[in-house]
Amino acid sequence: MTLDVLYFAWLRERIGLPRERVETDAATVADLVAELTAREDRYAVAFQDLKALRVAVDQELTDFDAPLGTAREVAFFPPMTGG
Amino acid sequence: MTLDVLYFAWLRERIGLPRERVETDAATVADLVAELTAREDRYAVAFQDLKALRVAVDQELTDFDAPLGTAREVAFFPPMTGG
Amino acid sequence: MDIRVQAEPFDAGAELNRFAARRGDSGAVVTFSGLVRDDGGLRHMEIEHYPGMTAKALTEIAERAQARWDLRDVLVIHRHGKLRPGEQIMMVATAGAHRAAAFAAADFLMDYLKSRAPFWKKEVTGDGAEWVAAKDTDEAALDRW
Amino acid sequence: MDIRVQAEPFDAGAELNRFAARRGDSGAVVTFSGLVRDDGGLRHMEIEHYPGMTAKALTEIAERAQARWDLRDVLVIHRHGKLRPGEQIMMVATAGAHRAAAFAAADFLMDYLKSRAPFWKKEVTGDGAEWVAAKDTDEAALDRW
Repeated sequence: MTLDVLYFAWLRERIGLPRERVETDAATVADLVAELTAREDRYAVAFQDLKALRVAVDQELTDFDAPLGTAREVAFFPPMTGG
Repeated sequence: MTLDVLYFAWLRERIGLPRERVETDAATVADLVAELTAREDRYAVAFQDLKALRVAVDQELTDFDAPLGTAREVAFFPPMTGG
Repeated sequence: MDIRVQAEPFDAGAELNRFAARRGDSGAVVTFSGLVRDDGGLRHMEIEHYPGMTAKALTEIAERAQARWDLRDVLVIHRHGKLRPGEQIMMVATAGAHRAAAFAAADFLMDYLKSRAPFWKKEVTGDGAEWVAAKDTDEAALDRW
Repeated sequence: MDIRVQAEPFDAGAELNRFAARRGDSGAVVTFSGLVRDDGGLRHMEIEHYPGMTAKALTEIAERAQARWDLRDVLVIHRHGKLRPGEQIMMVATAGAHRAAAFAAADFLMDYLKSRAPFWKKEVTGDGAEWVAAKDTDEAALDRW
């Protein structure tokens, strides 16, 4: 499947791009993270500590073990600091 | 001693005046209430239920057993409803 | 600290802007506005107060809030006299470096102002006039602090 | 309900007045304003957000507040982009018949907005730029509700 993968805040800066299209057969968010991490060092460094990251699938906050199903957009980012 | 005695809200309406000068030897607020109550029915009716009233001596909230000491102003009123 | 007791209307929005601009080191501003509710039957409200005591009581309440929380500034405005439905009765504002203090202090100010500041409300409807009764829950709210 | 995500500044006072006038049956209006603190060193703040998700997340949070408390109206405005010291970052307002609901709902909105709405703050000083770290206490604050 083809996913839009988005990065925000310092994660965006470390990976060096705000979004990309990813061809993947990942079944869960964690699988997708494993695929990205295997690609290049900058991904491995960025995703080093998953506890310091949050994920949204199709614009809903979820967990790293969430299934991707028919998802079209996955976003990774640090804990939010609004308000 | 001479006291200014003030009444507010429905107490003012029942007694029929907002303030009066009172010559008294009352030692406490309760003594003053007893004197006023003895005067006329409208006072007796107004002061019937002290639990429904509050008192301030020299513009500080206090209790009915507070001493009058050198007080100059005593105010009686129902529980406040500001805000 | 800014404490005002007045018969005249005030502009809550203008007060908020002035208050927020006054202390640039405040990150958090909380306001509470009390309005005369337009519930159909009410013609107007009359607010009586105890002129000699009112400003003093409000100042004491505001000082208590400032002693208890880390606040940059406090504003209290309370009207008396005749007020029509939709009009602003009163307003408090608190400014702090952090939101928790600003929220708690505004909540505290309202609880104390409700039961410890010498104001009495009378509601005038087509059927006559009636003094608003204090609620037991208002007195009980003070135990939270 | 009125939810706005925008780069443009807004006038908190004008928003309060408009909000308070909109529902005449509300006796109590609470606002929270978040401002860029002027602590000397800060040049400006940059707020990044997730455009596709932001309005949706804010709407969900506001709906949760409305389901939980008896509110007449809710307003949320949150800016993104470049903000200078003293500028308004965001504002929430709640209107209810009674003060307890208006206070609790505004406090709840702020706690959720802080940790569940997709905004990220970066502070730019003379020494460089740094992303603001989320506080453990912000996440813990959600357990209150």
